Amino acid sequence: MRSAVVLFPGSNRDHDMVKALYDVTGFRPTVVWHQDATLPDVDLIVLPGGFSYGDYLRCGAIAARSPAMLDVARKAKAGVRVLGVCNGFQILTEAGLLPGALMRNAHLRFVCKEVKLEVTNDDTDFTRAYRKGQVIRCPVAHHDGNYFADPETLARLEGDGRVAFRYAEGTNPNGSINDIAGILNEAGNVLGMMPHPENLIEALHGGLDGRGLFESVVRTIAA
Amino acid sequence: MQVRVTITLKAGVLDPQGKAIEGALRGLGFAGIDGARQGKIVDLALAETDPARARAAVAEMCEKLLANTVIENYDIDVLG
Amino acid sequence: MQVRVTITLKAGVLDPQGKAIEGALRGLGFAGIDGARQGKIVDLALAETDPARARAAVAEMCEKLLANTVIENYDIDVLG
Amino acid sequence: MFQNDIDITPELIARHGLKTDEYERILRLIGRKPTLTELGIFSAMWNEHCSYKSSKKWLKTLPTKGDKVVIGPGENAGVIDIGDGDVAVFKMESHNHPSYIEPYQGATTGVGGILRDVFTMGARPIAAMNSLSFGEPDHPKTRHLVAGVVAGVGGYGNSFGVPTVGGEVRFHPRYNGNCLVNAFALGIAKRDGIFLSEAKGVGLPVVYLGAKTGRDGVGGATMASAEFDDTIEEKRPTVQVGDPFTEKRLLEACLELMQTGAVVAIQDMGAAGLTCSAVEMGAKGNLGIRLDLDRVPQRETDMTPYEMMLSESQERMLMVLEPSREAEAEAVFRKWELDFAVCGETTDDLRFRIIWQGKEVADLPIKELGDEAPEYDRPWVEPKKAAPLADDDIPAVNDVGAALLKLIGAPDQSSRAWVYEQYDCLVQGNSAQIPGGDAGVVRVEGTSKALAMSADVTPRYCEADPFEGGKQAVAESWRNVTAVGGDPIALTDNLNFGNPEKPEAMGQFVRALQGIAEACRALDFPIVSGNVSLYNETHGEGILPSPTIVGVGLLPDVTKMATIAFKADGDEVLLIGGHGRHLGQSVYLRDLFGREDGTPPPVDLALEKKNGNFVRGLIAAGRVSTCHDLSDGGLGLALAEMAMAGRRGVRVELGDLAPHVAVFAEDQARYLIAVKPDIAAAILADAEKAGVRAERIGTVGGDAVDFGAAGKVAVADLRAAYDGWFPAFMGGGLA
Ligand SMILES: Nc1ncnc2c1ncn2[C@@H]1O[C@H](COP(=O)(O)OP(=O)(O)O)[C@@H](O)[C@H]1O
Ligand SMILES: [Mg+2]
Repeated sequence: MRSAVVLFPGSNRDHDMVKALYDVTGFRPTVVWHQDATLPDVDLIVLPGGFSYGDYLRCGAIAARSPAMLDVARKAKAGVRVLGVCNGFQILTEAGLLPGALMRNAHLRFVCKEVKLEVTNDDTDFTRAYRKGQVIRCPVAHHDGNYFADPETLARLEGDGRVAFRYAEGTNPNGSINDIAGILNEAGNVLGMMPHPENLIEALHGGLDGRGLFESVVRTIAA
Repeated sequence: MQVRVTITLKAGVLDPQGKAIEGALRGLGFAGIDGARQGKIVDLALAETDPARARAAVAEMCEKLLANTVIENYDIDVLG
Repeated sequence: MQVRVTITLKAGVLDPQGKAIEGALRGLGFAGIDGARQGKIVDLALAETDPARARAAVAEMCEKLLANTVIENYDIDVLG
Repeated sequence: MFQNDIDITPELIARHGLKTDEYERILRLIGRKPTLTELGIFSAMWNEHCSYKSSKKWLKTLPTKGDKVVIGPGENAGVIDIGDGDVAVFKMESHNHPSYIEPYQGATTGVGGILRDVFTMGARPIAAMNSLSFGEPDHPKTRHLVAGVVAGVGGYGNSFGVPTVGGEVRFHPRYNGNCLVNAFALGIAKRDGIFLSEAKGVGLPVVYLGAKTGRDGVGGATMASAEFDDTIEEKRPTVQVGDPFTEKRLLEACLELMQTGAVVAIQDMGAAGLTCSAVEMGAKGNLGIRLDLDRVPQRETDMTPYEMMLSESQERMLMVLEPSREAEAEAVFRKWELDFAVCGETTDDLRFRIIWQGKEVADLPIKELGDEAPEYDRPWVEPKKAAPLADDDIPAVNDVGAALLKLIGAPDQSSRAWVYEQYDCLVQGNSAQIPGGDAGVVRVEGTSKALAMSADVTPRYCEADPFEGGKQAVAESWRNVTAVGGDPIALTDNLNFGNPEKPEAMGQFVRALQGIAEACRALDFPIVSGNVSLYNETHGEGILPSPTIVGVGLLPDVTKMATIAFKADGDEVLLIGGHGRHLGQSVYLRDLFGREDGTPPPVDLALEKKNGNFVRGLIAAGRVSTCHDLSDGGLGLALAEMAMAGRRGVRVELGDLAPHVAVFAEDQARYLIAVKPDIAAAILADAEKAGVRAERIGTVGGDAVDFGAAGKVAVADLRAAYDGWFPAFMGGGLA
């Protein structure tokens, strides 16, 4: 599976993501500088975590207007799979590729800890290696992960099964509405999520629960 | 030309910071607070000297970057 | 009574956020920007109906919580 | 208008923190009156922070050499060999005073400074730690400081993208007027890829990189100069603001440029930025430096040369480049959207010359600025030592379970999760052990080896006996590194003390340092870098002597790492080092009886070494994967922490020992391990052969820490008390 990771000034989990993709897929992803106006043709584009542009103005706002993101939007429309994790999720909402917004955590503090995620929908390109209802472990590390959408948007997300992951067992770390941890676009080829599956993929991390996400995409592409 | 952009959250949009400020003020013993909402300002120094053109340029900046119009409103004050 | 507090960085205090905004606007092709500084606002709804008393209460809130007076200035507008 | 040739009055000299005899020394050195800019330069170079004038004499006595030491103290950070051509680069630094004034920005700039020290040497930072000391919880300022400092430490490290893998937090009334914020960073480089500040070659470009210069932190000194014009308000000393976004780009740009071979020398701008960094580069390389200030990127208008030379604006670097490589270097920095300006050159005249608006505003002998700084042998007296406790002066408790519950929920022993959950401890994907255990452990990427690190000091021990306290701080960090399976290699220190002009405080410094040195020698644990913070005193009251130590060690195989969690019911719990009896200065006396008296536990360094080496051998052999050292709160606290981490209880047999003594004594050189029952006997036999005291004291299982007749406490209750204190203390508010 060919993949690309877009690098913005201030990205800092690009490295983790590259490692995870290589580890799970066996192919080293291409790293694309945010000023590049064209991305290579790949099966998966990833917007990694971090603090693009220092999280200044609004998280993800400045990165969302970079040249590379115009091409990401074009390719997403053409059906290429796009994954945004943490800051990547924020960038996707700022770019209008996903609805809603990520607000400051309810307790206003940065939070880094392990949470539980319920796989709400296992019939997506990003989750088919899991089972619906399965509860997985996954770390979070963010300051602005409090997902918000207006009632109509929310109803649509829920009604269409576009909530991919939910914080489970009382572990919602940020006050996110409906315990939402990750959502899909209407076509199902763009996923944004706050937790970091790339940080739970090898024995050193103390668990492998994050691998399923990448394996799902591999399986989808292969099919 | 100095221009001030004031960006506020739309009504109905969750405002964790406003809520926390409200709670903290209560915690400090301030009574009679019926609500707090936070927002931001961006003060711009522009080479433009015509107020109308300055306003138009800033409106475009707001639409393109400064405000997230899904959740935010903006106001532009040309301060001169 | 509605009161708006406007909090700005003191002159000379580094404003990384303002700098990033300025850079981003330039990157989007806006010319003639000589500087950007950011600040915040807090809109308070108070039960108090006397403007002078409202202002005094909010000044105390600013000193105690809302502004970091080591690096920030604040302005209070009683909007009525 | 700025006047450089102003009359240098005694008052002005005093405002620059220079003593009369120090000023006379300046006159002798340069053979004339200094200009105002020159006076500022001298004040920056000769203050305590830069010149170490009170501490140098004693720092020279520290052991700094060892097989694995590649670079010891004197560079931006220390460097140790970790095999396979890799080196680890680390240091700790304080930002105490700025954090007390403005906790968030003080802490961010502290973290930023230490990260810069590490990557200036060509190392990519892979771990950070912090040691924080605050006033008593009830003091009106404490909550505000905790909230701001913790958010600041996190705010910078998280954005920069370095995992914060450990640290310490303590409360004590003696920090009411002076909090301590000590930040540590560690990076990895190739042994042949280390960069130094020593400039080489005449006529080479001196390049300014990073953020622009403002009036940040020009401090009291600016006030002194500001009275010469009427813009005092505008020139008020401003707080330094950290910008991790710029620092992250600076890191990437510097490392990228270093790869190209264009960099001759590099020095970050820390305290007294441009002054210290330029003098250092020139003096080390036996070269002069000429700076043209009009080419320095400036953030504010009308800056004077005085202000530019003293500015402490953050996220800035100075480099000497290969002359033909300027364009290449500039392209790298432009790509990362950073300022880049050739602002000077190296010369062969050993002078430090500053040009501003075409005029020379300073012309000083460069080597003398550093080498001829005053050095003091401050008078000191043997500090008062606490008297030993009489045996009959130690109160007992009926129920050690209830006592343990109280201790685990006390400010200093309760969980620090409220703090470290605000730190990204996972970024980079190599964290093998995150906060909550004995040491932070980070894998060296691409290998199976890992680095272990732990920050420690017990200031109340240092107060009661600075010499033993100094030893103890080193021993505890050595023990914590050992307890995860690490081979301790070297350490960095941050020596936080009161006013060195007071013989009593100076005596604490001297004796603590002697204790540290003795422990380093005995444990083969050299010091490769460090920092001194003196004058931590308010209204005549100094802080507790607080020499923070961060020990660093190597785990050859990270898969063998030990953790504190009990892992299976039925495992046997062995106590290495024997039962203790020392309760002087214990948290037992402090938190249950409000007493801070007695002598601290003596540190037998030979015993530390013997017991530690034995434990490490067991871990390395794969025989033990559950281990915890004993420190504050002794056996009881260690058992409680192991039980909570493993979510299972333990039954302990104390025999006919006095329970409160056995459970809470703080004797040193001890560990708890838990092992499979079928190997317990063999391990005990090996211990006997090695001359190590070891005994079986209990079995893992149940849902309580159960001392039999002496009392018991449910793990769930411990957990609630442990987790409860910090969040309750901080409340939900913004503080
Ligand atoms: N400021 C901090 N930052 C990160 N981790 C911390 C901090 N303070 C304490 N911790 C973590 O909490 C745990 C308990 O700390 P402490 O009781 O000082 O450990 P020890 O007794 O082993 O030295 C350790 O894992 C430590 O790393
Ligand atoms: Mg320990």
